[in-house]
Amino acid sequence: MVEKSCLLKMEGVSKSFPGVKALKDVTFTLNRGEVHVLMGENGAGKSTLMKVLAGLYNRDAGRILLNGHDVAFHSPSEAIAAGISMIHQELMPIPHLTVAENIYLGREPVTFLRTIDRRKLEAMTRELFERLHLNIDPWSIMKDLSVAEMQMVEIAKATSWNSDIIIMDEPTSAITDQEVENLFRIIRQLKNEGSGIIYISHKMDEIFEIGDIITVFRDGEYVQTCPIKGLERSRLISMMVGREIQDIFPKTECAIADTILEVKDLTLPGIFEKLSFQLHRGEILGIAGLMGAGRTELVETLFGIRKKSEGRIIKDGKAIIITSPSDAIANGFAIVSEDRKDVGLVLKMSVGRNLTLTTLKNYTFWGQFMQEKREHVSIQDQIRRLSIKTAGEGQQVSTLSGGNQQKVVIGKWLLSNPDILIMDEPTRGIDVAAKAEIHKMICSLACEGKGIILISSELPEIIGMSDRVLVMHEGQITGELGRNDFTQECIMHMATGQCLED
Amino acid sequence: QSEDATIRVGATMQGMNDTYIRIVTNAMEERAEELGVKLSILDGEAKAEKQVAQVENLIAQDVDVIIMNPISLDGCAPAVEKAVKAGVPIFTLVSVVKNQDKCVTYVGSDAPESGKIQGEMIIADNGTSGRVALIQGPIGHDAQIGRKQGLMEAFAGTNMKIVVEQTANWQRDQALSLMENWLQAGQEFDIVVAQNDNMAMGALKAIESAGLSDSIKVYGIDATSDAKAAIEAGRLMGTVFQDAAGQGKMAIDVAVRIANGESVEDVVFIPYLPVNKSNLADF
Amino acid sequence: MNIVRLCERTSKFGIYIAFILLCVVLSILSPYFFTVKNIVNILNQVSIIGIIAVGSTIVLISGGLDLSPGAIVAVAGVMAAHFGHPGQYPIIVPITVAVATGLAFGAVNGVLTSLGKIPPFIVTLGTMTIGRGLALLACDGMQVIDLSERYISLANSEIFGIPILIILFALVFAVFQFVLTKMRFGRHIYAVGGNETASHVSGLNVNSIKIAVYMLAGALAGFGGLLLSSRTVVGSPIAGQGYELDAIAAAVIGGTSTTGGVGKLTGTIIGALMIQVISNGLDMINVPSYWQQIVKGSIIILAVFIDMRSRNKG
Amino acid sequence: MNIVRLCERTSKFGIYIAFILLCVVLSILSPYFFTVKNIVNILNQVSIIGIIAVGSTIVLISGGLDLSPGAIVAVAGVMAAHFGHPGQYPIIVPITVAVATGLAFGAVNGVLTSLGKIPPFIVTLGTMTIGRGLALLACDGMQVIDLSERYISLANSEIFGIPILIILFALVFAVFQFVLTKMRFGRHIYAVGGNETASHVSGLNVNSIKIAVYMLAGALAGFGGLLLSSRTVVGSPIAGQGYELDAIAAAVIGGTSTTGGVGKLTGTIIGALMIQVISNGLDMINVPSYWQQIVKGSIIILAVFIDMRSRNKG
Ligand SMILES: Nc1ncnc2c1ncn2[C@@H]1O[C@H](COP(=O)(O)OP(=O)(O)OP(=O)(O)O)[C@@H](O)[C@H]1O
Ligand SMILES: Nc1ncnc2c1ncn2[C@@H]1O[C@H](COP(=O)(O)OP(=O)(O)OP(=O)(O)O)[C@@H](O)[C@H]1O
Ligand SMILES: [Mg+2]
Ligand SMILES: [Mg+2]
Repeated sequence: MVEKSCLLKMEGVSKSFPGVKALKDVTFTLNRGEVHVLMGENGAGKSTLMKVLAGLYNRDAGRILLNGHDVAFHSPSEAIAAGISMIHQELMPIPHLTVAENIYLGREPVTFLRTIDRRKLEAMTRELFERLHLNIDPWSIMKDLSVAEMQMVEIAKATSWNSDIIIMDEPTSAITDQEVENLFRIIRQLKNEGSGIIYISHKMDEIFEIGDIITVFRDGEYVQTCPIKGLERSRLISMMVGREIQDIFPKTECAIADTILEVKDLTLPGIFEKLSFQLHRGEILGIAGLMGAGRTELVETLFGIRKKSEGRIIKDGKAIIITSPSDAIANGFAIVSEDRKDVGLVLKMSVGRNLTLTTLKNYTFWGQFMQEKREHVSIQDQIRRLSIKTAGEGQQVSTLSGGNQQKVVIGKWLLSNPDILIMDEPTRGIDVAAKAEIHKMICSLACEGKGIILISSELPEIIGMSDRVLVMHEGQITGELGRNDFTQECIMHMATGQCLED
Repeated sequence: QSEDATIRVGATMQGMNDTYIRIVTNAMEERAEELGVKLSILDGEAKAEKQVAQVENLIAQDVDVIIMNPISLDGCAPAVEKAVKAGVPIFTLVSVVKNQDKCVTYVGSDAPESGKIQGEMIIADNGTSGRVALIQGPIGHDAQIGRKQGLMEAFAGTNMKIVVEQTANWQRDQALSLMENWLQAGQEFDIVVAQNDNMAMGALKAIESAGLSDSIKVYGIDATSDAKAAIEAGRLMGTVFQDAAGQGKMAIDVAVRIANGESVEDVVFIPYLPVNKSNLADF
Repeated sequence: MNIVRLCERTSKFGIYIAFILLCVVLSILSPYFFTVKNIVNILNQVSIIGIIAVGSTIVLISGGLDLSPGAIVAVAGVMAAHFGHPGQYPIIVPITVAVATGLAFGAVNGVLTSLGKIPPFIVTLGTMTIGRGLALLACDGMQVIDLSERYISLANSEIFGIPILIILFALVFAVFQFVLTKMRFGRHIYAVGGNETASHVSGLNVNSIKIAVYMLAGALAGFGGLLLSSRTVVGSPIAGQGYELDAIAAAVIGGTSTTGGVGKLTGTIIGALMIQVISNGLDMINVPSYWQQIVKGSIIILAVFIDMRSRNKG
Repeated sequence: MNIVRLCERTSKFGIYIAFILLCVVLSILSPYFFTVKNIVNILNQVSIIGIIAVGSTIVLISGGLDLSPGAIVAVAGVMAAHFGHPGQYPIIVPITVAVATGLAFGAVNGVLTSLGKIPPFIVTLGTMTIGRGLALLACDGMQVIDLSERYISLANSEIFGIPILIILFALVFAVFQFVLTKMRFGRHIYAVGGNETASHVSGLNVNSIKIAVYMLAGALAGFGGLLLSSRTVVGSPIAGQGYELDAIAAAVIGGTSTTGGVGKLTGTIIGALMIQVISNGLDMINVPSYWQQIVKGSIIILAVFIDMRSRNKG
């Protein structure tokens, strides 16, 4: 183990945006060979501080000392040159370039002719992927990857710089336990090589597993720094939110009634074939699986986003036809999609406009003329209910923190008061307290007799919340488990396709 | 008091990126300077509605006389109405408007006349029968319509036949490509009539490159300097001279007479003249 | 520069500041510029392109692009003029013809871009080219003249001393401003332009919204063509040349994004006025025509620069 | 339609198929179309606009837009012609002048869009307007004639029986194809156009890349202006009108996206050839000029439609 010398010191850093003071005089220190966890509620200013460090934002005040020297980065390239690399909370793919080109952008190996050395580039990428146990073709086009794969590529990219400081801003929000394990292996390796890692996550288990020391922010202010060893979960939570939270998965049992939805022989060519399952009123149906299992495709097909080639959908005993999302919505479906940036939100619009987009008709007379007062009341309600941290309903949604953006997606679909609520990774990037709130809401919706489909890569969430779990593997449903049967091991087993043989 | 003594003349020209118009306005500016007239020349950018707007602007500025070089016979007519209504004398230059009777006068030549002179020159050179390729200005423009009309008038009753026609939008490169394509397609003709010299020079180049300069004769209109040089060299057969500088100078003289309350004849005619090798020295 | 500094402070209103500055400068340079007569003049002159720019703005907000309005102006003007000879048809006929022509073009634009999935640049470049051909065909290359008094009065009369064009422009602006800000359809236009996928998933019928937007823009261009033919008292196949670029420029100067989802009609009005004021003002202060183009280009860039600076700081 | 069906099957090559179809139809309609002489003719005619379109393509790929090349063609042509009179300067002088003019315009475009953060539509519309004014100013509205033999031969000679324009075009294409596909700089152009933020975050100097791209496009347009003035034997201030739209159209027909990140030079070549072949072919079969526009617009839309269909299926 390398000795713990001080790598980075940030003192009195402040940063404001129009209407918000995102950082107020915060302090942060990072030592070599240490994983320093940064925690805080959504909108606490974690990403902002990291962007200041990585040269994306200019700070308003404060000092940054890198290896004892005062630095100020005006662009990411300066930060990179100084040995700082970052995995951003929002994925940043360059869609039409290949995976290898994405990773080595700006430092492609060249031949003596100054052309890109494709062979070397491929070799470098393969070697990198091997370290991460990643199975992605270096020459596949970035846009064809799933969100999870893209996130893995970003992780690979950040580790490929051999930087002294690696910032990981929610690196595991879209990936499953298997990939997380790989990531942790790499992190330990980097630690041993003397790098310092700043790790941001809302997943408690991860923090306790990988973290050495933790700093907590609240409302843009520094709260406390302490070692992780010996820290109690409940104390950590109260440090973050200023109060105790009793139950992280507040599952309330409610009566499971008749079938609300029956899916028969649903087929999406090339991805999955003849999938059938049922959903009951009052039930939370979890769908588990590894990255690329086809869960997202399944629900997207159900919702009419993708064109099924075959299959029947029966709701309340009646066959319904869904060829587009508007059909699905008309039939009482709602979907909190996995990809909030591209599918969930209109980033250029305000928080308010996004919240009411699907339900706009409810705030009109004669179906067209807006009743803005009523709309305003609804929006304010929703902002309060989900405690969305915003400078006002007019704030552009792209300037919200990641977790708050996710809350807007959830809020938007909750407003539509659906019968069947599909949630694909609904709590991605949401802090512990808000997560508990949302879980409570899901439960109470179920108890009102709605049907809920919950996809999550966080097994504790699936286990904690579901009444029944379907496990998918490579486009097939490989198992179904009742609430009393599922354990982490069993689900993982089925997810890797092994239960089939058993 | 001295402000009042100065005559203020406003002019709207159909398009200042045209070489011909440029010569007219140069002459106008020169003459205005000589006579101490305060002249503002506006660019109509080949848009009738723009010229109407400019006349409105000139009226708003209380100029003494408005000179209009209209892009469109009909489209610019409302401008005249407006000037008349506001009591500002207006007259046309180089081209005319439909309600010409409401203008004080017209300085220039008769548009179809140039086409007619071109046609007559061709008949004089080649006799009364021949196959003609016609390269026109932008279809729908007054000059295109007028020049074609004059040409057809001259050709009436002869065996001159237009075998192929197309527009090259006054542009040299377009005429060049067009002629290349025609020759490539085996179009047969003896005479090329271009509605301006710019296009004639483009067509001529294609013909020369194809080695057909002996069998095809090219005619243009405007008498630009490179066209005259080409006539000198025996490459271009003829063009039509319009006294651009004379028109510009005359326009200012007429404007001054109007401003001083003198009477002016209805038309101040500056004739077109055919130009070929024989009389080239006069131009 | 001190002026730039001043503007930076007055955030969000950059383009208004730039516009006011421009007017102040022109007023100083020409005593005729800031007179009631000239202001009415400018408003009258900006009306037709302004009406068309309203259409271009909603197309841009919806994430599209429309290069066809100039050609629609020509076709609609010629078609309407055919029905506008004295003593032939009631005035409603040419009006209907013009608007219907515009609607038809818009429908083609909308269907080909949305259902046909052809890039709007190609579709509207195509319909622009086709439209120019059709305009010539519809009148055999000759201008359509001999229009009825009633037809001519469409763009040339006054109501309570205010030129009718200004009133029509104000009406069009008011209606579309209402649609964009107060109606569900308007909200949908922003959503579709901001993120098509998200709008689709949110249950919007993206294709019909796009088609409707192109049709509205077409109708406005057709109406503009009618007015232009009335104003110039001729149905001309070469009318409206370059209007598409002017209309887009007005929108973009006014802050509308070329990538969709962002834009305001008030901005477009300022943008259109800016363009008109520049050309009116430069004519007034007698800038030589070559210099006019140079000055015009520079002012537009400078105005948007001031606007951008003020927004980034704001 | 059966033709469309056929094309659908041949995925990814839609635009090539459309192009070949067009050629087949024209060959049937005119016996002169598919001859070596005419093919050379077409290639010769397409060369200048093709060279300019290469520039427009890289600008589009980088996420920009360039409306100024037409004006650059005019300014560069006039400027170069001033130095191209017989017995005055060595030929390298006008060449340098033309390219430098283009570079200067490109630098202004690049700096204002990247550092100034002004939308490219506004910047290049502005420089287009300024450029047109400068071109007129540079020659006082008169064409620059009397060019040296050497100057004229720049675009009019042949090498091994092949017109020099074709060779120059091939060279430009080859160089830029190499840059785009094989060199780091080329890949960075795609990256910046595909996702500017991501490129910035990855440490690319987005601004310099954009400036370089605009400068290259400007240089190509300037070079094109030189060649056009040589081909037409005159430096004309009104040359190159509408070239900007043709160049963008060539790129977009060839599959380049107007929103950046996507595009291929081979596509642009096909796009430019398509436009040229249409007008050559229509001239050959002597389609009346009104109909030419209608047919031209329709073919372009149809070709891209076929292309899109085949890609979506593929
Ligand atoms: N570009 C911006 N413009 C305006 N406000 C911004 C901008 N970026 C961030 N903010 C605001 O700054 C605050 C801090 O945001 P930040 O993204 O740092 O939160 P975070 O701690 O990373 O939260 P999360 O856990 O949700 O990712 C938020 O209130 C956010 O709305
Ligand atoms: N646009 C696309 N084009 C081609 N293949 C795709 C595309 N999107 C997804 N896939 C493939 O479909 C499969 C399922 O992908 P996806 O990751 O969405 O499934 P998932 O079970 O929802 O996993 P995750 O946990 O990552 O959400 C993967 O093999 C993926 O590579
Ligand atoms: Mg964050
Ligand atoms: Mg998924």
